Amino acid sequence: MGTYIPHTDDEVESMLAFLGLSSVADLFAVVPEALKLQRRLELADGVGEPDVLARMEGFADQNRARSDRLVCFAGGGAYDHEIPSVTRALAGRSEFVTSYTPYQPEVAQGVLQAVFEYQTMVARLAGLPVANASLYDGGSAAVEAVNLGVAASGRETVWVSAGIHPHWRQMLVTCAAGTGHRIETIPLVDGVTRWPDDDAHLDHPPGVLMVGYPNYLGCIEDLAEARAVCDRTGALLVVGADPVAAGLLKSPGAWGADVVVGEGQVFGTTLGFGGPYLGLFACDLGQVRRLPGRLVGETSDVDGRRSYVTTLRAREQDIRREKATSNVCTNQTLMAVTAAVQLGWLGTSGLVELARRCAQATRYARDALLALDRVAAFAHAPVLREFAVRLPIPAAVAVERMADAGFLAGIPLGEDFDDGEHGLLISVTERRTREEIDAYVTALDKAVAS
Amino acid sequence: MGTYIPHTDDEVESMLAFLGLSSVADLFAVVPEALKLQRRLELADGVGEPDVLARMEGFADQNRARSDRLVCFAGGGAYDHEIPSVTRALAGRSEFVTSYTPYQPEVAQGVLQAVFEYQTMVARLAGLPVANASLYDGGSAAVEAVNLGVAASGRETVWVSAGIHPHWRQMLVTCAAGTGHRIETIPLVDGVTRWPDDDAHLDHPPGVLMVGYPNYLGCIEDLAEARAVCDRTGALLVVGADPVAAGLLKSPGAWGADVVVGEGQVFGTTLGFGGPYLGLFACDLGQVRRLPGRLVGETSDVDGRRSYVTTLRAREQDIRREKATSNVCTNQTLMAVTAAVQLGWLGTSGLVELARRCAQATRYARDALLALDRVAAFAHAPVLREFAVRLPIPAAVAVERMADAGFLAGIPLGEDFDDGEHGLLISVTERRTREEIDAYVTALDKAVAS
Amino acid sequence: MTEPAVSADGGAPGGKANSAPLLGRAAEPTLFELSHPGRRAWSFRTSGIPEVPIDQLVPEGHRREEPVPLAEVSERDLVAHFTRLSHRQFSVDLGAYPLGSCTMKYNPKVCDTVAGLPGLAGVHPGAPASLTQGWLALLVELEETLCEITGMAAATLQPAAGAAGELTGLLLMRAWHEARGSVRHKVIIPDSAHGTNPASVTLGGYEVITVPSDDRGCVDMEALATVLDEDVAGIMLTNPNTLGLFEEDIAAIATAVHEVGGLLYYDGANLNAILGVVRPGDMGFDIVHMNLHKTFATPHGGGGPGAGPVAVSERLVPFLPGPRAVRVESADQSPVYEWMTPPQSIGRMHTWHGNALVLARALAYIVANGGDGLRQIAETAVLNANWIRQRLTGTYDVPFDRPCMHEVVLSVRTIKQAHGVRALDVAKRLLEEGFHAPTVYFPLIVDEALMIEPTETESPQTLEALAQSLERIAHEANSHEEGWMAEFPHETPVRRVDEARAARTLVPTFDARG
Amino acid sequence: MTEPAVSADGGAPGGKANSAPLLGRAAEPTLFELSHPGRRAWSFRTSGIPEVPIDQLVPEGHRREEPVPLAEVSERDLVAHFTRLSHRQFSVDLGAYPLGSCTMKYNPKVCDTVAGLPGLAGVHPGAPASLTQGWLALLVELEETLCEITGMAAATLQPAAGAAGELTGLLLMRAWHEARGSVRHKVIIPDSAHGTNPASVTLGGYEVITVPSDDRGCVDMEALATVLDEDVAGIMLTNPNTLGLFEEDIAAIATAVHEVGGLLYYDGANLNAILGVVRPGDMGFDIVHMNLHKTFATPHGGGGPGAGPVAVSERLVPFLPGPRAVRVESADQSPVYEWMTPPQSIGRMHTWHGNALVLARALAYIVANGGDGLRQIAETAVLNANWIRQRLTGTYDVPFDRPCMHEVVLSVRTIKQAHGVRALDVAKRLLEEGFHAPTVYFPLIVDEALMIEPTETESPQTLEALAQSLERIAHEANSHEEGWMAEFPHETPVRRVDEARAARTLVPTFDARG
Ligand SMILES: Cc1ncc(COP(=O)(O)O)c(C=O)c1O
Ligand SMILES: Cc1ncc(COP(=O)(O)O)c(C=O)c1O
Repeated sequence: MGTYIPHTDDEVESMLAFLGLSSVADLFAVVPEALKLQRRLELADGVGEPDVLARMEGFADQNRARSDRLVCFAGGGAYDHEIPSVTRALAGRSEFVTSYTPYQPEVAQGVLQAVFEYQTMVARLAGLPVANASLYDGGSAAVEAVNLGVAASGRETVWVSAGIHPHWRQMLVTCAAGTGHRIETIPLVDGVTRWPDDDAHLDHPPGVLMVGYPNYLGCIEDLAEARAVCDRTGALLVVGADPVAAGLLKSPGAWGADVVVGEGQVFGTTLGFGGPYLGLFACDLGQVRRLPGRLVGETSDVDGRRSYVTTLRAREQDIRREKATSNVCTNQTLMAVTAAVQLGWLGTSGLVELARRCAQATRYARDALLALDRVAAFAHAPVLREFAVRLPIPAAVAVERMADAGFLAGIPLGEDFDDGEHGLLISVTERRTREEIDAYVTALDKAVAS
Repeated sequence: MGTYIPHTDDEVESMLAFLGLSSVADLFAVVPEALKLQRRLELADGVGEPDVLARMEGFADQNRARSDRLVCFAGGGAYDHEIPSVTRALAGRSEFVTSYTPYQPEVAQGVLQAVFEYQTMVARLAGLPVANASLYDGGSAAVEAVNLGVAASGRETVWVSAGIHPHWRQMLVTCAAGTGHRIETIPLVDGVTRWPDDDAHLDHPPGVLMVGYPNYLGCIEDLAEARAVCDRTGALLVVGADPVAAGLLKSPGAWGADVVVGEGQVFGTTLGFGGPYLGLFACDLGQVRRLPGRLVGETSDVDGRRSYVTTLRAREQDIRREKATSNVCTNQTLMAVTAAVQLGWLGTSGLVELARRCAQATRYARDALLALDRVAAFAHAPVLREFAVRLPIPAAVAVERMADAGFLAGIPLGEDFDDGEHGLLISVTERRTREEIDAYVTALDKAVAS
Repeated sequence: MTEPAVSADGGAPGGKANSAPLLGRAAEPTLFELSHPGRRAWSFRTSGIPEVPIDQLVPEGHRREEPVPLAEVSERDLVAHFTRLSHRQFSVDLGAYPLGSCTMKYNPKVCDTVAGLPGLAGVHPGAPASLTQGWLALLVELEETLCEITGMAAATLQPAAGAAGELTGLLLMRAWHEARGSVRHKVIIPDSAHGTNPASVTLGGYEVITVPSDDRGCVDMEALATVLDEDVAGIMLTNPNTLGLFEEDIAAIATAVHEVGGLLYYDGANLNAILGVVRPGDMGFDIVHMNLHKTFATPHGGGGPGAGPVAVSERLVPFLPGPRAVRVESADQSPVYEWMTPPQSIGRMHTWHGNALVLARALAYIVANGGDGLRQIAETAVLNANWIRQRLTGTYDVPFDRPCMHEVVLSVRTIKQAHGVRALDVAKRLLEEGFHAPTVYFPLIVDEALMIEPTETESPQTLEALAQSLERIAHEANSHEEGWMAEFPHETPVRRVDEARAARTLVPTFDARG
Repeated sequence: MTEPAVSADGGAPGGKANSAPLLGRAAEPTLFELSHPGRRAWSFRTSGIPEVPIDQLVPEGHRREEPVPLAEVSERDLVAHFTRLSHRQFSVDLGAYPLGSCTMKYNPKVCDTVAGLPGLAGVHPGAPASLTQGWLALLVELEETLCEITGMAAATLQPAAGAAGELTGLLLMRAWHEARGSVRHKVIIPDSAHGTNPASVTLGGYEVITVPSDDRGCVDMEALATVLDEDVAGIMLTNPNTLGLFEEDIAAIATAVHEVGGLLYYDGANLNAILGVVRPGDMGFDIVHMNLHKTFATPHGGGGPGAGPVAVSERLVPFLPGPRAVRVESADQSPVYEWMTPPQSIGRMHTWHGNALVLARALAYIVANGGDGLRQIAETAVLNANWIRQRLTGTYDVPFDRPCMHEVVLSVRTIKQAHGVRALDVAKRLLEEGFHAPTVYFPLIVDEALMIEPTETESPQTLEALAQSLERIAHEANSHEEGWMAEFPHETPVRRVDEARAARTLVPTFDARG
């Protein structure tokens, strides 16, 4: 069995003696006998590390969709981007991995400074002045953004573009059951949001607008229009941004976004079956006291040395309790540190190059696919590193067939989209080569033939 | 291309300007033009990390004998022992990996103390009072032991048991071309060394005896007899010991060994196609000034704090130059640190358990194999975690066939041993399960059938 | 050459190891100060893809004119920077971290290996169940295991941390009541509760009703009775509570809450104390969240990631978030796994399936320990905490002088009254002794609280060293003039930091520096 | 309970983080002091093998009575111990390490990934060529690459480090002479040579003949002429030499040595300076060793492992150690690799095939850089060294005032004469500035030598910081009373250590402690 308890039997005995107890069971004398579990847990006996690994490798082996077995063309909010050895090595340092929230800044400058640098980089990507120390994932960041937006606007109606990730939209609805927010979905037309153009006399004018940039279908939305709707209605503009797109596209902040949220997995975190990921959250200074999650600020120590510390704690639940703006405590700091390392590795030119390569590869793949007889465009708006196609067969069937050809073909759009059953969302990152794309196109052509 | 040079073009230019040079080529003005390479190196252009990895993975993929593809029953000086995650994690810490020889002890206490602990543990395993900070591998340790023994005894004749690893013996002979030592091989009889019993009137009495414990065939040699020969002839006794055997067998030091050498790969170092490995070296205090390689000693700093430093430097080549007892400079410190971690992980009881499990597995496999009609014992002396069998077909052929069945069957004894062509050396470590052994026995039975 | 700019902290910027703490305690420059235009570390795969001009790629108007300014550093400087930062950070791997309520136990390295397995880490979450059977099987096994441990019927693995679990639980509570046509507005929590509890209650759309603790540190049963009515949706408790004390009246509480039609929510932050000994389900709880990052040793990562699965009793199963991985039987009887969304599901609490790699770590940890091993964890955690309690009784105040569970809350009140030394001072002083500080000023109901959770992975020798340090500190408090202790720490990478200034003059990014 | 023993350094032994340098500078106990009987960290695979009684396993008499006493610690304490030790260790990853002759450049992390690939790291060295084609192909490609870089015909990859390469080269020299029936006794080396050269010459069975350097720091051609005769087996040179200077007369030296029938041996420790610029083979060398751990960025590992392949010209190929991996053509023309031992092979220099994973790292590094990248390495390394030389001229003595190659040797002589500050003091003072010290007192022919090798991976900013620190130190030497500098370092994990005591009272193991 596992050997993580250091105590020898002798030691346990002398400790019990020190406590005046005669057995370990006595430690639980305060627990009413009737409640105690009168049997052993029905779990297998513990095993040593090699057996543990064998068990876990057994699970791993049953996953056909491993990126070392299927070439990944799936995106939809989780992307197969390059993770260099250096990111793994640095973010994996045990000082970062095995510490906790920097409650004692004197011995936590490592994590604090890394998060401060992360905040700076996320703010710059968003084009906004402040970013927090992370949220759970893109979806939870979206939920927090809506909570902030409703609080700031004082209006409970939220207009969410249908181009927002369907899972995020589900989370918004789920959480709205508690907050009472009114989530209204605004439909897409040919891949981009068609905002209501007559919103002058609404019963429930929106407090928040949320739009993707690019959106779930990969399409680049017109943020100027969204901003105009906000200006008209007095809503806050929340942009769900793909942070990789910032390599080529104007920042959401430049378009007038009030809050920017996003999925930070793209910066150095493995696909990992969906988690742990990284919720990005940036906003305007005016909203900083409503900012969910932790925030690191610069200050100095008693000797005047530059130091970092978590700040504006008064927002947090350990101080404000029921009046807190958010209940987030443990967040995704390690992924934030990972993103700081990865963004340091990319640097100014690398982010541009990353986005450019994604866009080139996507363009190449999209052109080739749309040249096939049996494949049609799902939408026509410009895209960056992701696009949807319409297949002559159900997309789920195509995915199964493509797996046999060695590809994870993409994400079926499914019921969240009109005619989604035949829609396949395809992402082409900078890791895909021409050879892989050519082979993919040939395979898909064959897969949809029958 | 690789991006490990930080300099931008601008920086190079301003640095050149500072030096009063107009081009990088000017830096090499001192190199006679006629000698300069007048072309580019005929090497491929540099590539980025993902391409590097793809290239190297291409090589890796062509190795059928990977331990993740073939179940390993091969030993012969390199063993498939458990390497826990903790050993990899700790020995892989970059402070250990990217530092050099602790020339500045004030900032090298980490490596120095780890090596001090390593020396302590190796000395205890050997049953001798002092061990060095590592040599290249078992074979180089054997060479150094002979050099020390000849210097100490003043006699150039070395009796080497034929049970010493054949590669070590080749190295002894190779290096003897320089030192002029006379290497004489003493044959085995049924697996153990038959020392000359009439050595009273030799022309060249031996200065050194070297014997394996257990020896290459896995057999446990009678060290009392070897010691007796040494006592009679005045030779030093050098034991090439399998350090794992120390879990069950008396230490060589207890048998009167003057020098103990061994291969330390077994303590946490991967098979790695034979390197980097770890040469273990321990000796008596009387020989410490002839000790090859580095030695760490405890001392104190100016404030009286316990400290460690490389000591008795006067033995080393940077001080003694041509009078040095050895030329070893860079050694295998990282593997020594690895061994310290691994031995810390094993601890007193783990080493016993490791040896015991090896011995049990070996016994089980050997009994099953010898029960086969077509497999015979190669030697009958008692063994620990390795033994040789005689097959009805060439062992090399059996190894090829067994690979198709999913096993690395062992090491053919080959020409180094009488009738070695049909001899197969099989090692069964604690990592082998009953299932694997049973399958191996069945497969071998089949493989040797035709 | 042009002299490189001199950094804010003096000295030339660049790869100088001026922050390796073994070499002095100068500050580490930010990555932005190490940056030099044109430098880079990145490299990508050679793709061979024919390229189109950039203006055909990105629609005019959307294209940004200037790249986002990030740091520009070499791989070498990147490595040096973050390695030096790591040397300015305390961690479990460096020493004991008795941070109460956080269960900073040792995290076995084998779990890092598990989280890095290509067959787990390299799987896209949007791949269909048919291609991810291994992951679904793993999730099902973990769910079943957690149910056995908590005594519940089923669980969702989606919540990414404890607080997310709390909200999930409250939404389940709401959905359950609503499905029964019952509209309720209040949730009860004790005054000793963790701050996430009231915050979650609010987000769940309920009003927080606080019940006081009695003089034994447990829920005041009389006060509870006065707030219990048909408008109470439920009660949130952690047991042992945040004082490290077992709520002995839990059965009575359960009966009382159930009688008014309310549900019992178990905050599992303290589950480490009772593994295999007593189960929330058997105590009468209906909803249980677990902090896998605490109890099941997945490292805290400097503040996360965690994982906060929520297990529920039979009647709440139909409301669980979806999709859930479930085992179904295939034609040939070997198990097949599918995604299933419960009929009355509250919806979705995570973009994907939860913090999957954290879940895998937790399962590996449970597999390693086995059932009996888990019980031994609880036993040893409780033993360690009681040993510390007993050992320090007399040295510090013990507000509730009875056997504790896995953690103990001490108080510095007497020392403060006599010498002006506060819990904060003790914490800072302890940092310099080589330990992380305990949790201070929590739970709120104890004055000058020091909340010590040794965990089961600290040896008796470590406890002894910790006790000696805390004794030394108490002795120092009694033997030095006021203010002496407030000067600590001296030797840490930075000394006491000005938190007030940080809040007053907010500098949340490098760009906001004055 | 019994009070745990108090450790030698005071305080209770155990997991106390009393040595995390960010928390003070107390010593870290040894693993033996952390040990407690009965504790353990190990676990093995469940094998299911039926067992026989121990006395049937091990012959009586051979069986040991007491287990070897090792440390007995928990995994948790093991981790804490070695993590804390790592915090007491400077490294390239923490900062600049301008240790002359050692080429402490940045080691790309991708090479760590390469060395950990299961398909390379998990291969048994005794597996036949048919099952290890990938490894053989890798070795052949590396050999060919190294030959192109050095201008040689073939190479052995067996030697595990530079010194092993030297001995290999000398044995090759000997074999070659012997094969021609020529018995020679002497090998010439310059007085500036590294200590391994004379030691290797002796082990090769030759007498060392030292030639002095002239006033330009190069081999004194006249002195060389006087020692050259038919008894000279060869000469060992490094070029650039250990002063960082290029031996401009190398062609003349080669001619002279070859004329008496001797061979030229190239000590490749300084190959980093000339990659792609000039090749040892083209300079007339017959035998070349390389230090892959220096030039090709495989990390030094606290003192190793390294790799010291030896490349030779055509006429020496038949003598190379064996077996060597070679490419042969198969029936279907795809390459096949085999082991081949050269006909007149000197034998074997490594138990297996050399430090294979180090070789793989080096190849990965070469592939990353490519041919032009290697040349750029040399150019930048030389640029950096000359910049430092120029910058510090006037501050320190520059014994040989001419352009240097990849490293520069300065001297503290003038400062020492004026203020009693030695090279050692400068080195120790620099440690506290956050840099590793340069090599001191080598080469032996320079008084109070400071040998600085910045390497190409240090940025101009880092060089500037290093230069400023060295200037500050020179200034301090001039402005403080004698002895002030000798007090440094103050802030390192330990201060100056008593080396004399270590040698006088030898304590080479924990058991030898008094
Ligand atoms: C008692 C208690 N409840 C809830 C939580 C919240 O858990 P998490 O931080 O995982 O969100 C914590 C964590 O600190 C806790 O200690
Ligand atoms: C000039 C020179 N020659 C030879 C060597 C010996 O190389 P190694 O340490 O790899 O044995 C060194 C290494 O320090 C060196 O600097």
